[in-house]
Amino acid sequence: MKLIIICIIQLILVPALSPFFVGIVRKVKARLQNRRGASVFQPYSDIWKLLHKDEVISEDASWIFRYTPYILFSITIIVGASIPLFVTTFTNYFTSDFLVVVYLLALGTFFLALAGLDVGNAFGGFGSSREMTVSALTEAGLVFSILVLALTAHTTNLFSIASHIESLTLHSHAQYVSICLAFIGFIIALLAETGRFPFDNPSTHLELTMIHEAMILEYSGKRLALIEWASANKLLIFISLGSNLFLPWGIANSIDSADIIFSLVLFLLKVTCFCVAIAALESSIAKVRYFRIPDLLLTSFILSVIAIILVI
Amino acid sequence: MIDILVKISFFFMLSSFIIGAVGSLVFMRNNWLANLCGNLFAFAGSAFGIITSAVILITGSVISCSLPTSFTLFTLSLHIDSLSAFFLFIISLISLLCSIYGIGYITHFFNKYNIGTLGFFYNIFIAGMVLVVTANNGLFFLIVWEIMSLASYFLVIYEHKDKENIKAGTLYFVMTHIGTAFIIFAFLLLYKTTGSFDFTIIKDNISGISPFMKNSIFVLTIIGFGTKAGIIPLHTWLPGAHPAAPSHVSALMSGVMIKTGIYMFIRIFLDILPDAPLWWGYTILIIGSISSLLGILYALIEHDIKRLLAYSSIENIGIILLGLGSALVFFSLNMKSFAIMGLIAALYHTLNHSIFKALLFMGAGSVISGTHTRNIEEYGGLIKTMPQTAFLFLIGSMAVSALPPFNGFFSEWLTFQSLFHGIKSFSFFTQLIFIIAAGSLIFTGGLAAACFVKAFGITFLARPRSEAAKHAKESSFTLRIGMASLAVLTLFFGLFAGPVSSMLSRISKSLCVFQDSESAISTQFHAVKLQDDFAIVSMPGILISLVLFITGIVIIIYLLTRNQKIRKGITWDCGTSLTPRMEITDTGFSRSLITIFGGLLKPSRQSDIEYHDANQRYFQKLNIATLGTRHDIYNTYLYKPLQGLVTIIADYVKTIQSGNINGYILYIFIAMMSLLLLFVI
Amino acid sequence: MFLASSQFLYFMEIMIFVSVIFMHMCKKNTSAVFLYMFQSSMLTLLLIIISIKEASLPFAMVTVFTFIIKVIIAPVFFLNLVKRHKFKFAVSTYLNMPMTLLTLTVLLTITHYKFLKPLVSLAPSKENLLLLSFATILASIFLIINRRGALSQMVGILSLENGIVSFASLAGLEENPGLQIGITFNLLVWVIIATVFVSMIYRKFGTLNVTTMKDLKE
Amino acid sequence: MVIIFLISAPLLAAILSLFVRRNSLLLEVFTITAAAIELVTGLVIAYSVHHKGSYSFTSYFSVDALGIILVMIIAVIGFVASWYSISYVREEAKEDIIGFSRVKQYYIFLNLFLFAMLSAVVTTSPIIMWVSIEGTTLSTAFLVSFYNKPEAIDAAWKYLIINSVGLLLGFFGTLLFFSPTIGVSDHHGMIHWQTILSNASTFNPFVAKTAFIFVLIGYGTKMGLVPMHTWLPDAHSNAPVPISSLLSGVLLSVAFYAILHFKVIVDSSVGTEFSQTLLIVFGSASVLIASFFILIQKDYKRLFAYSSIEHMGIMALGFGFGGIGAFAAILHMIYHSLAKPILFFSAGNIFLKYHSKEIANVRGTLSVLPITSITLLIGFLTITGVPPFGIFITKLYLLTAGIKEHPVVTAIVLFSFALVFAGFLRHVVSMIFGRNGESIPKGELNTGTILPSIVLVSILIILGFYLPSSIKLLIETAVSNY
Repeated sequence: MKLIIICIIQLILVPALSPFFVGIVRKVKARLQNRRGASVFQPYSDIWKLLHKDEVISEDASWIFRYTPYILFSITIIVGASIPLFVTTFTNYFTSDFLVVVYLLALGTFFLALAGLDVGNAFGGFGSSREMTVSALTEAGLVFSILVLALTAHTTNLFSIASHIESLTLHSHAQYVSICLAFIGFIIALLAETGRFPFDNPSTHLELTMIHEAMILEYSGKRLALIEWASANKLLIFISLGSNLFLPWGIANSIDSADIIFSLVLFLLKVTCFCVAIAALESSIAKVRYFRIPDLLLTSFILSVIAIILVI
Repeated sequence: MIDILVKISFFFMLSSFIIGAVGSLVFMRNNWLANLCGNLFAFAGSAFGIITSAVILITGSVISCSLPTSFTLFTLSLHIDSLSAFFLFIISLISLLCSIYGIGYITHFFNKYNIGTLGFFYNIFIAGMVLVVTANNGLFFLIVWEIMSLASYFLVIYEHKDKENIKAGTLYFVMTHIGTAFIIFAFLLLYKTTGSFDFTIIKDNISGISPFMKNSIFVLTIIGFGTKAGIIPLHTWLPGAHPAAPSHVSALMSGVMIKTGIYMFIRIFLDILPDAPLWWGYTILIIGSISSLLGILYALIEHDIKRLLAYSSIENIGIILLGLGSALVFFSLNMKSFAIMGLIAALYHTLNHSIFKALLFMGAGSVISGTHTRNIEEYGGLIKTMPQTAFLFLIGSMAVSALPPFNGFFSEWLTFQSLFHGIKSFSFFTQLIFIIAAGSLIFTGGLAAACFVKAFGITFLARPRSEAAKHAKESSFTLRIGMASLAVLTLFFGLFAGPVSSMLSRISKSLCVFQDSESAISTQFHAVKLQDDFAIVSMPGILISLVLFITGIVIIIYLLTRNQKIRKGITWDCGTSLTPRMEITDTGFSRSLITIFGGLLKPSRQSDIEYHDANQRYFQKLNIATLGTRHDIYNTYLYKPLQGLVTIIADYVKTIQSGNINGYILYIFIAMMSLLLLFVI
Repeated sequence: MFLASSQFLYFMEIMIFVSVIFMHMCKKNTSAVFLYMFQSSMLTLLLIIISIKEASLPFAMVTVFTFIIKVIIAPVFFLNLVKRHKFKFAVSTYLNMPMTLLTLTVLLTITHYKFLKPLVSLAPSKENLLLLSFATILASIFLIINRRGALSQMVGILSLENGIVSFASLAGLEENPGLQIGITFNLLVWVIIATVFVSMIYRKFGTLNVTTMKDLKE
Repeated sequence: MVIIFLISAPLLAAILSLFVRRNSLLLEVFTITAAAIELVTGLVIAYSVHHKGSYSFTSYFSVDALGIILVMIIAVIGFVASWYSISYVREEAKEDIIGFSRVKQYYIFLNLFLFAMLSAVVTTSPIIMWVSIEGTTLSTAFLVSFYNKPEAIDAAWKYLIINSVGLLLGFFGTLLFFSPTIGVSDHHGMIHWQTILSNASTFNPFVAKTAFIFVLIGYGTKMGLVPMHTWLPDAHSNAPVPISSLLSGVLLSVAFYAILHFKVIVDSSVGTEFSQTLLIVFGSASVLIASFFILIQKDYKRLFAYSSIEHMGIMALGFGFGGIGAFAAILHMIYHSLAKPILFFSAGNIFLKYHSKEIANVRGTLSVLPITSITLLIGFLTITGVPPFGIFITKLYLLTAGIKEHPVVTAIVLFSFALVFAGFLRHVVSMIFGRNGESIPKGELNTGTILPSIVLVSILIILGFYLPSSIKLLIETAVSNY
């Protein structure tokens, strides 16, 4: 019984909470810009509103355009359920290998980019091009930064990594340093993957700067809602990965109720902190030029490589 | 009992190919008869091939037979062990489906080219490949190897009215011949060491081989078979030759023929030569990294859909070599269980690549037969006119981009895992090599996705960019049958990763060197698990969750919003009228990646572009534009200098024939005098 | 028996060699032909002496046959050729006179150098003779190399043949007389064909200088 | 007895042709009949050689295993070349390139040429062999200059002079080989190969070596070994096509046969190493140098001529390496003799259509001459050693024989093979494919110009897959003899 409840929590935690954390980021950013900002629950209302609106679909759109939102959203739910959120004993053997997670997310990106191309407007195309460019370069940093942990923990299963890292007493300074380096690499990859500053501006509609928004320009109604929701999910997935893999302390190692509740609370706290940090980061740095992006992403990759060399 | 059955089936296979070959020549005058004869017998032969290989794979038996010929040292000896049977299986499987596809595809050559010769060379080509992977005698091997090359050469130049094809064919034939020269030399060195061309005898007598000899054979083999496999920088023939052939043959060449090189790599490095030194593995890993990364980058640049696929083959050969290289390194370090894992990764990717690359080439063939062009820039919107081709091509694209739940993902995952083990375990230098390999594999994966988004998106999505694309029709039934079967296979081999891996593990263990060692991966039906719980993946799990969640979400959303109206509108056009010219082009799509990797790709630059509407522009002239279509650094830095050297020598040699008779007699005089001085003392 | 003495043979051989030297130096085609005639007659003398020594009739017949072909028919052919086409002057040599002579000296030295000595084991008593006729062979080849005129080259080949025959006769490497007559007959056919070619060359190219024929090269 | 028919047939045909007036059909009948008689008698002799090991008739004629192989080569290629000659010469006569007197001249010399080659092979006397080989030069000199163009005369002159110099050196060498017989046999009797061989032990090693060098240089000139090959491309490219095919395919092998005879003697005197080293030196030089020439060739008949040099080099190398190499060399000789005429016949057909020997002027033969193009392609594949044609396996044997003792030479030769292939492919492809600029009437000239090639192609394919045991036995006997 308890297990089933935990399962369900694990399954719906990400989609349920993700709009909230997007709201937090927006709120903090508004505050930092001396605005009052909308309520932190505003994203829920947005999704609800969009879900009930009528839709316009381009006559050029094919089934790819129609089904991409569903695929994207489903993938974020699957991935959300396959990563450690608040408990590590949850041994999801099916999809919780970190390469599976990375490639499942890539599957979403793949379809999103195709959807951007599908309707044949000028924006969608370059949006897809940029998205694929960035994601092709990001993957390396992402995989290698997690690989540092995987090699430390001798497993590539995300749950096992979390529990290992949590129970790990670090022996050498090299390991500290390497995990720190990997963390920096991961943060860079996170910002790139979730379309944040300095890579992308999630609230722009200016063709010079937009990547993600350009691809979904043609969407409206329920499909737009799903895509927005999916990208919120993605943000939460990455934040949870960051907080539970690199800073897993406090995550529940058993299905003891008290542990789990404590862990859940701690998880919310960690994620909130993360969101605040991201908002702060976004407010304090400028978006880089598109052709500067590779430098940054390569930095993330190199940092992880150094970390790997240190960790062995 | 089984022995005899297998032999009979093998014999039937060969005779089907021969009947097919001869038959299509006989029926040369009648297009349909020649077509049916060529393809149906190829189909039958392939079916027998599948039966043969399946029986051997399942029973694990080893079949060998030998017929003496009228030539000494040269026996028609065949030896089919599990490894051969595996490659035989791949060849038969792909050629089976290619033959189905061919029946429909060939119709558009009717009355333009001779169908009979196509059928002839097609059958000979398949028979050649089949014999290459089963031959057990060096001379026999070389003969069938050359027959395979010869047949494929004629298939490459089949559309001989196109000058480019002839050029590509010539380059291919010359390269493959030079490659064969290296192979011959390697075999000669083996002969020198053991006194035989028979692989079995060589294997038995090779233990005393000197390291110098062993390393020489390694280098020669890498160059010789690497030319066929298309490793960079020996790949230059590949992007020209594969596209030039008819599409179902391209599918065979890219999907299967280049794998014969891989087969011989495995055969020689892990089976015939004993005790591979560490640097062999390093070399292969480095070659694999370079080939995979550069291969996919070149693919990104291409506008020609079949050339793009050909470059992607180079990339995939690179990935296979990463698996094989790690296997060799582990083998040298005596970590045999991991070596088996690497080998499984390589074999699995070999199988997978054959399937999805054949699928993609067939898809490309359908598109080409619909639009009569290979230029991606002239496609667009084909998903509406050719929906089924589009769907099948999409599956292929996803598989080649290693996206779950298709088969490409699993083999790439396994390759990653063996590379991770390499990073985990050894000395600094080994670790560094493995990091390079893993890094290049990751970049390759991302770039492959970008490349195939481009290939699929520009081809099938948006609005048609040309008249031809607008009026394209869905390809005929047999074409779709061929593709659909392959698409099902991509999913099948993705889904049943567990059983297939255990089969591959058995194949690997059938090699002498791995006979008494355990594989590092354990398989169940639903999951593949690595030693020490390092990693677990369940391909059925991924598929089921994807299917469940997607259908679930679709249903839920449908239930929630069934009352809503969906209005069709035109794409947002910013107030102007949107034309296909405004869509992103193929060049535009990959432009940013090309710019980023400009240092590696060395794209050509064009200066002083003048626009036809210059007076309306703010910048009336653009000084430098990156075209990114040419990347002949291999020509410039490797082949041209070599060719130049030969030409210079030839020019010197030419002066011998000066036309002066006095000089000629002087040669005789000098030759005579120097011989007298040198030899008679 | 002065005639049969080896001194006399040596004298003949020297004459044969000297005629080759003069062939190198001569300026006129006719003189080359006369030199060949002279050389052939010296060779015939040599053969006569040997046949007397051997006292064999068939051999004498061979000698007669040789005399007819080499001293009479071939020169007559050549002289007719020269007269018909009026190419009186021979085409010059590649090397100038001193260099030619120097090379000939070198060749002569080489033949007398130690390493060829074992060759005379064929007939140890005639060491100098053999070496000298070997030198004749080399000098004749050098003649073909050195001269640009088609006719001179022909003469060179014939002189080479004379050198070989003299060597063989001196060394006793003789064959069936019938065969020898055949060989000589062969030579006659050769001379006929070659003269036809020489006149063809003269008609097509307007000169006997073979260096003008340079179209056949790579 | 039958051997008399063999060698008198061509001689008789030549003599009869002398008296023919204005009836070219009669000339053709004489020639083809003589060729047929040669073929039949050759087969009869082959049968007896196969059964008895050798065939001899009086003390003047003797045919051993290698001899009968050469006789058959001469007979088969002679027959096919005569056959091809008929249609080729007819075509040329039709176009008024040649008149009747030339046609007559052609057939007379063709038959004399065959006669000379046959007698060189069947004789027991080294001197008769020498005279016959000199006879081949004399009989073909006018065939080389057949078209009376300046370059043809140039070529014929070079052919005559260089070969004469070479053969005279060979003659000198031959005479030196008689030295062991001094005082042994009857001084004025005819000296046979057997006489010399049985006395080889008394051969002064120094003289033996010198003699062999002269023989090798001499007959090597005729055989076309580098650097004595210089006349060969000129002569072979200027002669009429059937003659070129005989020169390239047969005559060179006959010259090699002569060298082999001497090789046996010198080997039994000073050991095999000496002659093998020489053959390796000349063989590898021929293969290497010819490969460069093939690469940059502009004239297709010269291309085939250089290819002959390469193949002569291969045969020399085969005997140089010894062992299986010798087997390969003889087998190679057969294959080469069969393949080279295919190339020359195709070249002839192309020449009749395009009237140019320049590769650059020949384009798109596949549409103009479809069957000739296919035979050309097959000929090319055969001659460059692409399976399933036999030369591939003989080349491999050669390399196999070489790898143990001479790995460097083997590597060089292997490299040259690749070079030859690349060069050949480039030229042949540019001739066969592409578009011909000017309008050249399509279609083959007549069946007589393609049937001979097709016959040869079929023989080659059969021999490539299946080597009859009788031929194999003959080759093995020959190997053990030489």
